[in-house]
Amino acid sequence: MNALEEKLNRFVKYRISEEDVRLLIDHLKQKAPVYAPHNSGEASFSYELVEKSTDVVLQYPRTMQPIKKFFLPPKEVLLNFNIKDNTYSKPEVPEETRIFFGIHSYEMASLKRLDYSFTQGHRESNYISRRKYAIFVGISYEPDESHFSKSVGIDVEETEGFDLFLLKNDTGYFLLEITETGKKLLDGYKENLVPDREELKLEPLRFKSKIKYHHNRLPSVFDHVYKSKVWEKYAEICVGCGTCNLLCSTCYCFDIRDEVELDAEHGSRTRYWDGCMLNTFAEVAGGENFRGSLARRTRHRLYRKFRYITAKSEMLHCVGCGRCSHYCPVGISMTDIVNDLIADHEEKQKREKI
Amino acid sequence: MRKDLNIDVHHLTRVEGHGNIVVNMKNGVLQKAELDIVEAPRFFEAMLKGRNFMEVAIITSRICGICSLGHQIASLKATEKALGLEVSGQTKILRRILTDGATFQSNTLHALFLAAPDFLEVGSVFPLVNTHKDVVLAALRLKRLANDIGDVISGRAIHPIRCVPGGFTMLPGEKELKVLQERLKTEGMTDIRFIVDVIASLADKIPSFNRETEYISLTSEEEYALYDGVICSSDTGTYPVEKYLEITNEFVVAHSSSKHARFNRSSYMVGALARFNNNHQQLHPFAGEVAKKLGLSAPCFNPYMNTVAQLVEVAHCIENSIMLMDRLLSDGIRFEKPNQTPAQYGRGIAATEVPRGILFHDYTYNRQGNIVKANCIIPTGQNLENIDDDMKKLVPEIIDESKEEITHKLEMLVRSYDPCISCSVHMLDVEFIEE
Amino acid sequence: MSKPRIAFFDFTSCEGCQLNKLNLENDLLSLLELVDIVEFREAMDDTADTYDVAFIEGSISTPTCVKRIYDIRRRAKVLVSLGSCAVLGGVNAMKNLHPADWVQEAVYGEDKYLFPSMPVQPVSAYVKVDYEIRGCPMSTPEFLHVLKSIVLGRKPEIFDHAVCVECKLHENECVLDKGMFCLGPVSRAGCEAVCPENGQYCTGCRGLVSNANIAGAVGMLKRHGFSEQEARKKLQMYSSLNKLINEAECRHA
Amino acid sequence: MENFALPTEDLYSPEIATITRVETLTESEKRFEIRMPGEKALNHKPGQFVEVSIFGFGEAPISICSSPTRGPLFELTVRATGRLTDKMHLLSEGSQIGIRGPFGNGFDPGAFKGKDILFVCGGIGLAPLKSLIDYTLDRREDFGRIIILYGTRNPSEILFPEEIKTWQSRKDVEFAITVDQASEEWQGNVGVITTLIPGLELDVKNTIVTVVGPPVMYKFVLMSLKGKRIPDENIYLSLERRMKCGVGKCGHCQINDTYVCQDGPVYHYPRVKQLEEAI
Ligand SMILES: Cc1cc2nc3c(=O)[nH]c(=O)nc-3n(C[C@H](O)[C@H](O)[C@H](O)COP(=O)(O)OP(=O)(O)OC[C@H]3O[C@@H](n4cnc5c(N)ncnc54)[C@H](O)[C@@H]3O)c2cc1C
Ligand code: SF4
Ligand code: SF4
Ligand code: SF4
Repeated sequence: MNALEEKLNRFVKYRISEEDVRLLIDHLKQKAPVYAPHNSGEASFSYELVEKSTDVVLQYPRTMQPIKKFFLPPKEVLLNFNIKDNTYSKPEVPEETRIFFGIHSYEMASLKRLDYSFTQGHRESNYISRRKYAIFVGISYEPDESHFSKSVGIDVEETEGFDLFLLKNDTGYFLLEITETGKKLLDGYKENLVPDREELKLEPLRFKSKIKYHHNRLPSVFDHVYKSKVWEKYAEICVGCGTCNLLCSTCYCFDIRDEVELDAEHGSRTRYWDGCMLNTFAEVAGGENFRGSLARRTRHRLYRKFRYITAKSEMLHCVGCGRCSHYCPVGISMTDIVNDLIADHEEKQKREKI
Repeated sequence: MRKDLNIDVHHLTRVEGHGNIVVNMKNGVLQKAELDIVEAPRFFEAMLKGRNFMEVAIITSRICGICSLGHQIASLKATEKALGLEVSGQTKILRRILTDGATFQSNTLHALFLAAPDFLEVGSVFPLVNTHKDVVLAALRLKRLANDIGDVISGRAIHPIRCVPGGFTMLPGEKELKVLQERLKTEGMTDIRFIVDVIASLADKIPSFNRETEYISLTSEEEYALYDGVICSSDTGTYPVEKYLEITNEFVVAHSSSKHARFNRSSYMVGALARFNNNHQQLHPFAGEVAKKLGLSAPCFNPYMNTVAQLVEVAHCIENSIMLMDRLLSDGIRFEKPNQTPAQYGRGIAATEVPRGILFHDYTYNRQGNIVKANCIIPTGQNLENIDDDMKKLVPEIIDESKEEITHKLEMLVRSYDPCISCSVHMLDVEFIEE
Repeated sequence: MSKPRIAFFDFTSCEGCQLNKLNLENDLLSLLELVDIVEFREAMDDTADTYDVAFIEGSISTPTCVKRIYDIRRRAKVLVSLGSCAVLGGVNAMKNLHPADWVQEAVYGEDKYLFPSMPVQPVSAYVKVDYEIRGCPMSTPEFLHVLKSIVLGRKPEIFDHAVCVECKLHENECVLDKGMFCLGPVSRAGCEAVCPENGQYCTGCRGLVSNANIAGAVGMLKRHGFSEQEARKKLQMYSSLNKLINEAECRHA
Repeated sequence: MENFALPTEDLYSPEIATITRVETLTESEKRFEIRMPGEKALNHKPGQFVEVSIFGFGEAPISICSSPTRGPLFELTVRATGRLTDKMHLLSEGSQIGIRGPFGNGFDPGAFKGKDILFVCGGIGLAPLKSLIDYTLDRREDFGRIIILYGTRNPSEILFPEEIKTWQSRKDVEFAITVDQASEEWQGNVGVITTLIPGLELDVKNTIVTVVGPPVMYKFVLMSLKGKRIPDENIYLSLERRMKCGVGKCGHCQINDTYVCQDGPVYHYPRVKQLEEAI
């Protein structure tokens, strides 16, 4: 039994069918609003408030916007103000229990990174209020071409952060009780269920390792590739659309703008997601821009994922969700860049040896 | 009797695009009475050359913001004919509703915002905000409602987004459609009733002037033809759409950057009045009542009554779209991917009624699905010769009125045609040499 | 403070932007509280001598247009170009891609000399433009935003990022996922990504973002199965005056 | 697991402060004296900044140009360059503005005790440094020589004429000023600020140098200082980046792994040398 299996086997678990999973959603809905993945187009998924449990999609590759949208909304009014009399009010951020259902492990890991960003230094009340009473029900998934969370150290079955976890098996799911909160949530649901005592065996690794080095070694690679030619290579094809930033599960940069109503008196100060890949993001007074070129912007983006915050938080800030790669209109893949950097680094080392 | 008269209205207001009215009478002889089209030509053929069939409707929509839906519909129908793309019944119903919506919105805009100030003797709708607030508000609500039909079904009323060859990129939700239908039934019907009463009380402001001419529009056995049909002349009967060139006979005149047209007589008229004269039996009952109330009966030879015919059509379009929405909702809206795999390449000709009259698009595609030949004949162009003929008859009839009064009546005359000048100078008529 | 006197002028265009203002039904009355409309040929008879703000729609394409635009600039304190025709030359400018004579003759045949025409240019090619509102048609929220900013006496924010940004903020299904192509990644935002939101690809009606990687954009379209020539044609629908589109070298396979 | 129960901060809510005095310094710069609600002291350090906001016009970081040693009111010097700053120039005594902060690290004058201090100020860079200059002058006995070099583009852009007069007249302050382009009546130095450095007699080991100015200035000043053999450890710079939050979240002011609003705006030069994107 490997370490992960050992950990999973410590949780109380129940064998349930897909039908039961829907019933579970209905059960949870009585306790609090439930948010879960839904179809949102021909080939897209998004987290939405559950109206009917049958609308919930249980197996999906990834949603378009990451779960950060619930804690750091794409557009958020920070203040409502009155220009004439210089007063303002801060919209109440409700501190309510919300259940997030059918969440993948990398997504939970990304929240851990955002938690770090919004509680280190200044502890932002807006984020924390939204985050405080959130409950999470995880689900395992089948990795696709773009996923690489295993390569950054996150297993499909990683349960950290979840209160309950649904592990897919050949007949349906194992429902795992992870926390006390999770256990309590099941009150009134599991009455007829008997804990399953059989030893849990995970299927052999479904993840291809997509990054050449172990994830622990990545930050040190970044100590040597700042001047690499790889940045130019990708800058040639990158079009700077910012999709990779906006959809990244751990990116959290934002812009704040004042908007005024037609009476030219009332208005609001609103924040929007922003991204360091965008042309004017790092512009400074006088129009100078220290990260004007796409090569520098790309480099900054990757250093933010693998080096900068990582050094302080001791977590890679890329969780391998694959959104940046999947949605990149020119098909730039995060793992390709990282592997190219590794190759470049190795070559340099070789040359230095000779 | 006045012997000399010189009128030169530079950049006529409250019409779409730039036109001047020029009247010149010397020693009792009318030398000139014409509408000069001074709008800059835009050369859409150069824009279409070699363009792929997926882009053509996007470009031709930009011929005119007011008629953008009409241009898209004509363009899509021509493309679909040329490439053998079948569209579903659902698509056709949705397009019919859009056509109703566009006619509803454009007729409302013209009748209530551009022409109505003439009846109330003010220079624009803005002063009416203070003097006739309830009327303005009702008119605004109607226009918003009409635009909402476009927004809900095609994503945007001006330069619609969702209409593509073979169908729609996205469909309205049933809920949205129900809400819209409900608003048409309540808000829409109430406001149009109220507006009709107001306009009826102003009926005596409409100049009495008659000149019988040839009226050309689409006609269809199934319905009051807007979306589709065959060509109908009040003089000579019906013709298939493919024969349009024999009807329009375009020619260039020096005073207009838009081409003129004529068929059986020296000129013909298209637009709401032509449609009314040719197809009035097929109006929905409420529209028929409106016509009666506003004193419009077929055949009507007074071009000033075109504005009234537009209001009658507003009533008709509201009723018709409610009915079509019923059909959609009872069948349920099904997701369909637009059919965009060409079955053939070649020529396709289509006609549709836009608010200002009959519109033709005619394309020929090569095997890459790119345009090699395009022609597009616009209603205002077809009306221009008729407007000139009207002026020539009208001026001598009112020659003893004051110059201001004559000018005003001429302006009102041109305006009542609701000319769409930017449209008219964007015609395409060209054969490309294949590369 | 007295109400700013604003005026609207139209040049070579489809007048869709003008019409879009008349489509402000719900806000029209509040707008009239905020400003005085002193000239708007499409909707009213009045004219004025001077304007606090002149909004210009349409591109400049005849000698008469040039005279008019100089005249308007002289009388306007602030001049705003409105819509793609005015800001970029718009679809009209595609005609510049062909020899002028061919174009004239193609439409009017031997009567071509009756109607002089010049290469299509944006308003800024002739006069100083204070602010630009892009879009085909311009978006009414953005128009209102600029107008409110001017009333308040502040510069309006003008966005210079890709349509993808707004598309992602709205969590629209990416049309690339449906097997379509899209110019959103290199086109300027401000439209709230309406086209992708309605299942249609972005045609780049607001022009390209500044500093755009055009070679990369050509490569992106090639990745979606278009030839290099076709790719440049797609980028030129609204940005035909952008010389870089033909010049940028694409090394993408 | 993060403890979400700990106290949190309303990071984006400004306090509404009052402008108590406005002084026009140049054509594009004005000085504002500000009173916080309840005449609360700001408790800032020299070199720190506040986020100033006017509703409808946005927010911007502005350095505090007065010293904390001078009572609860504080001063800002603002150049009109855009949305917020243009509007600010239209305000008068009694007008209200929003203030968040103070933010940033600021200087640690305690660490400079007993040292000579050389101030190199370019243009509006004098504003943030004035806070530290005033501080050192108010605790004059704690420091060695005080040398102020100030460069502006032309004489009409000289800030703080009153203060400059005082500095020029004080025996215990060495003050030099230069302009890039002289006017008719200008009799002083002409040339960029680096021309003032070579002539200085300095006890290089014991001299702290603080540099603030426009981005282009830094490279040249640092070269001159190197020419003087000033050790890198003795040099401090204040950097400027656009900011949206001021509290280390929005990402706009990031320079490599540092945030100007948290780890700056004052940077120790050895650190700056490790930051490729800094200057
Ligand atoms: C730590 C710190 C301290 C500072 N201290 C002071 C001080 O003491 N006094 C002072 O006057 N200033 C100071 N500044 C600078 C000040 O914050 C900026 O000038 C500020 O951004 C002005 O804001 P604004 O809203 O007036 O200008 P904005 O409207 O934001 O415009 C500022 C300038 O940038 C241009 N610009 C704005 N947005 C864009 C864009 N998207 N693309 C291209 N160009 C754009 C504008 O045209 C204008 O020239 C300081 C900055 C920092 C970081
Ligand atoms: S999504 Fe791709 S093209 Fe867009 S900025 Fe990111 S890497 Fe560049
Ligand atoms: S960098 Fe890419 S793969 Fe990593 S977390 Fe962000 S979006 Fe996901
Ligand atoms: S649909 Fe177009 S604009 Fe939207 S994200 Fe995809 S590529 Fe970008």
